[in-house]
Amino acid sequence: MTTATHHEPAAIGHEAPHLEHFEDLEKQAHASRLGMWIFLATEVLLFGGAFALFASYQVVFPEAFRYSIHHNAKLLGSLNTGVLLVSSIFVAAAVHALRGGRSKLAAWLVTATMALGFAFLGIKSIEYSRHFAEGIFPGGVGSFFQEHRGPGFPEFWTLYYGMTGLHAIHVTIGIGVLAFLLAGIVRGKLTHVNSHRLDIGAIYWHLVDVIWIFLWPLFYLA
Amino acid sequence: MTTLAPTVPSPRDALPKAAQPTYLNVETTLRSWLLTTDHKRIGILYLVSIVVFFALGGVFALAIRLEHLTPNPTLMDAMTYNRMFTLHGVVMVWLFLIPSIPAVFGNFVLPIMLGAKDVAFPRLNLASWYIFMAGSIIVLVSTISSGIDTGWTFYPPYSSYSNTAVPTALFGVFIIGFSTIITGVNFIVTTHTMRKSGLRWLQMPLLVWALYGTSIIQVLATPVLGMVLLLVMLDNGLGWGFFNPATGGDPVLFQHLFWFYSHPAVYIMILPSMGVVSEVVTTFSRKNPFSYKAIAYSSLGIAFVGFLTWGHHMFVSGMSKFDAGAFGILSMLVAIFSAIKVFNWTWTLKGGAVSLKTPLLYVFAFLFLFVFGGMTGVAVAATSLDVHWHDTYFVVAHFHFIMVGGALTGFLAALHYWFPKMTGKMYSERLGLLSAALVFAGFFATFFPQFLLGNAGMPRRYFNYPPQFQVLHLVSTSGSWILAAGLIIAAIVLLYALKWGHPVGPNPWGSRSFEWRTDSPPPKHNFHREPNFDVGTYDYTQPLLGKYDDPRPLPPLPQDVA
Amino acid sequence: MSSVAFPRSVTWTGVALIALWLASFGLSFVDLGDAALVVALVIAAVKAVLVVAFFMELAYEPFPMKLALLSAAAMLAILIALMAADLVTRDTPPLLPYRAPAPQS
Amino acid sequence: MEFMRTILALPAGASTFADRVDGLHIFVITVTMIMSTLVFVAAAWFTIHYHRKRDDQLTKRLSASAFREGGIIGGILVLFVTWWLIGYRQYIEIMEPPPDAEVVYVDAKQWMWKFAYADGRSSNDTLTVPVGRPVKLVMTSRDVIHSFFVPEFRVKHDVLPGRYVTLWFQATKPGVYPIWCAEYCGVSHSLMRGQVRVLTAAEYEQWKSAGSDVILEADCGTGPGSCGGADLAEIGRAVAERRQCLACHTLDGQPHIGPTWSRLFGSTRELADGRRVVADEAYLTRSMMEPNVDLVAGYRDVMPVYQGVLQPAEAAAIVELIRSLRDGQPPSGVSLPKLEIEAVLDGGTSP
Repeated sequence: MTTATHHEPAAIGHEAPHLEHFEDLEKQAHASRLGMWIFLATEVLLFGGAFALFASYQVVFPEAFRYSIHHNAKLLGSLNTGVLLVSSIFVAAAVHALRGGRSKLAAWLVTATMALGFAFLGIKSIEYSRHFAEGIFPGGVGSFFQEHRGPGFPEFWTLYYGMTGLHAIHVTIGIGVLAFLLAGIVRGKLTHVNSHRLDIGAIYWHLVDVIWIFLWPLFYLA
Repeated sequence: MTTLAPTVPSPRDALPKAAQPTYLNVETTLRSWLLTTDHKRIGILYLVSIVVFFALGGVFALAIRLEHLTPNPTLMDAMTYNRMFTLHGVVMVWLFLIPSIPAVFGNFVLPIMLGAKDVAFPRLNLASWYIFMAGSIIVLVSTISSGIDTGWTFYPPYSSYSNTAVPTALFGVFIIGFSTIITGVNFIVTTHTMRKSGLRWLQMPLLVWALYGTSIIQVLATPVLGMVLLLVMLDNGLGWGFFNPATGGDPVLFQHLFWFYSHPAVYIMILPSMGVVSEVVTTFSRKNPFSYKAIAYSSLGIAFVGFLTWGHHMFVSGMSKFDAGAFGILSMLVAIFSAIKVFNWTWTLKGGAVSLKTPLLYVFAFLFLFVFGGMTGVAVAATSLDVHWHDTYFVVAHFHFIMVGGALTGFLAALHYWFPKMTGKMYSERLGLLSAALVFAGFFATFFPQFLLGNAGMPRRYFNYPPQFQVLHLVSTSGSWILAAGLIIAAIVLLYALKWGHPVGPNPWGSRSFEWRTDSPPPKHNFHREPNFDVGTYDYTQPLLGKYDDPRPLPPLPQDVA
Repeated sequence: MSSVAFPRSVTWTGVALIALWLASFGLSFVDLGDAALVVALVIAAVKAVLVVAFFMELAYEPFPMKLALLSAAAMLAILIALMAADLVTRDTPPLLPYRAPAPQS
Repeated sequence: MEFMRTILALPAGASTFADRVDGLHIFVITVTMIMSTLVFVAAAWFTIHYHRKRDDQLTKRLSASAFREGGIIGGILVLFVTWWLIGYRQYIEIMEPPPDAEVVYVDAKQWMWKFAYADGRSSNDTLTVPVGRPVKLVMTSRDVIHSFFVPEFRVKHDVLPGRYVTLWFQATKPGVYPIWCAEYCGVSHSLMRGQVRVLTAAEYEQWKSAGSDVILEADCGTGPGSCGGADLAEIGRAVAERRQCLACHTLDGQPHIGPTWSRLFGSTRELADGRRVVADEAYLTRSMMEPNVDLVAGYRDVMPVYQGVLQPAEAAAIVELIRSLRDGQPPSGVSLPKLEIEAVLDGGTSP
């Protein structure tokens, strides 16, 4: 697919080209945002399946779940929530900076977002290694489950590893997407004219944050 | 509507082919096909691949039927049989039925019907085909390695422990899920943003409504399947035990999540067929649909209510009695929407100018089989009857009536209906009618006896069976060969026409639907000039203008004669 | 950064998110019993709505885009509700009064 | 009825449900046949009557009246809801066993059915029941999901591992009927067949006294009195001692760390979370396997989990013991178990 200009003459010189099957750039941006939102709806339901399973086991084993939550690394989990929230603020600011034409600021804000993303993964891995040291492994394997016999404990911790692990994969993908966009900003290919592409990446990053907003109370707080 | 002089030359003075490049001959290298972003070519790529997969699934089906010739081992051992029916299910559901009409005909005609040059995300569209092929190949590789023996439903704990290639096959299906989602996202966005300006929602062809409803289901249901398959993959591959009863896990929860996708998936298969029926019925009866709005909105109704009924697969699975009642009555609601459609299609014929061509014969088969299959579906949702029928051949017959009698017949109707548009050639009408009749008769002979088998209590997925069922199995197996013969004839007729078929004009059926207002086959960007949608898509009260209203075949072109 | 005029909505949403985060963390040390989960989830939902509406700018988008997320949320609610209904009602007392079957000859 | 059954290839009905379920069956299938034929005939009639006369023929616009459309939808809805009402009522009857049914414990595994009776016998693949009396099956699986299906009785229920489900029927005709596994369970799924032997009352008594079937074998444990001779409740008493159940539960109505087993069976229990359940076989077995799930109000969650410890047959024996105590001494609820010193003090203070 080539990015040939359409029947518009080149009068508006700095207007970014749009794909030839769209009528104009605005329609193209609208389409890509709509596509992104529908994709996000699928992400909601992907995690939704796991949330439904979590809710079901929570109904059946409230005691085991409550105990396991108290056992979980609340401080690290809460810290991670803060890290993701701040990163979301940064990337939202980056979008507005780019729209205002401040590419350099936008680049720094995206870099900060990615750094926080790495920080999140680092804290997460500390958390995992602590659980491994306590003898908690997915599938009800480990010394923890010798001390805490009974149904519910393996389910909680297997879901914990499964859901936070899948979330961590999403964080990794998000960092990759941001890195790609950052390269675009730095090389001057992504500017205020086609800033909707950064919108798309930012929206994905926010979704990863929203999912964590729900994972946090379920696995660490209540 | 202003009177317009014909602005295009009559087909009699059609230009030689070379002067009007079509999407088929604009480029002809293999590379141009494999890297195409043209929605029509992607539709063709899908068509070729899923027909191959359908043939493969059909071979499995014939082998299963042959095995049942005798109550004892006939052809294969029990393990081979179990792998065979699992693969038949997996291949037919995910490699054929789910992508069939949306990915082939949706891709081909949806943008044309909207007056667009392409779908909203053409590169993603191509990616979806590659993802689909990658997933399919992974599924088939698992077949070659050690197969899968869990049934296409993958129920744990059996699937958690099965030492066949469960994780590989699940991974393949998981990958295919992405391609389904991409197609769904693409169609929704295309319908929203790519319509020719001035084309309002209630002026769109009914197929677009059906595909829109289908896409909603694809987008909202598939991720849940993805998640649940991922969990079973972890269960089987790494022993995580999300559904492991030994640690307190509940396998019934898998069934909830699985059917939350797999029941709406039935509507992914049947809704596009319903869209095809709407198009074919109006075209061949030359009449407006009896109620456009009822058919259009019921597509959305099915898409929504389809999500509320998954529990009727679980009446005897240990689900609570309360839930059984709730799912029972919710299931009745879906049937209402289907009934609205059937009534409207039938009454569309009234007062029309009906011409019984091959696609319409397929649609008649669809009507009979779908009503029968659908009503037995309602019967199965009447909870106490399901207790007897659950997991017997009755259920097998019921869903084959829907998926083969409904979805496959719709696919064949679509294939014959749009064949002239896709290729610019016409097939032999007489042989087309013969194959359609054979498919109908063969299908009925194959699956009607299975209702009786189910009544008698024959459970599904049985390798051996008690000898009293042999007569009915014999009828069923014979029917499967008639069905196969019908399909083979249809394939030969179409392949012959591909090469030697008579060239056709833009609108051989005299349809008012928008895709017939461009050349057959269409040019690369669908229209040579701005399409004229002044006459409504179901307006048969006035003639179309120019060559688009001329159903007569084109005279042979000079180079064809030579 | 001060020279850049970010929309107020972004600034205030950021402040509100941090405040809610601290509130939720603080409340987790208070023994609320069974209400703890509900309270935590309500706070989470408020935070999610803030992010979605102002950071992801869904508040300014046309209705079809809102519909995409709303229908996903609705389907998820249906899934969880009907799945949980099964588990909650699995062992309910008999739904119909017992009637002895007709005696056999 | 018999004529329609022959046409529909339905096996003869041999339970109290069969006739009514088949009545609905015939109603539903007849309407289905008529409707699909009507649609086909209407389509064919329109095709012939409105055949296209000219190639360029045009047609008039015809549209549905909202009234007719609504009428048809309403009519079909009423029909469907009627089916559901009848069907769901029958379903509840099939799924809710009567309180006075005889109990047989079913233990499914790849690829056989094991049955354990209240009197301590057990058998593989052959279930023996009396005619004309309700029989309740308490079923569990040892490996994967199976499904207990007797076509002649029109009953079926999945048999799940890690859970106990119940199913009941009352046979109306003596005879031998096949049991099939209806849920795919592995390579020999189609060979997982059994039979129900329905005996007349006299034959059944004779069978009971003859003791010809296999007695509960190895998996009932090796403790004293666990295998042979004794009835299942007696076995249950031995198992309960061996497994330390009686350290917390009493058999005579005295309250203790756990609820007494006397008069427990069949009573309605109020749980800690406010739900109310009936203490039936499924509830009791679940309470052994996962005691913290349905905690009874007023008791602490101290009981160890017996999942994976108790064999299914042992659990069945304990449940049978609790059943045998259904008419035992009433739980007093007032007096706590008294230490000797307290008794002396009591005696000292009272006149």
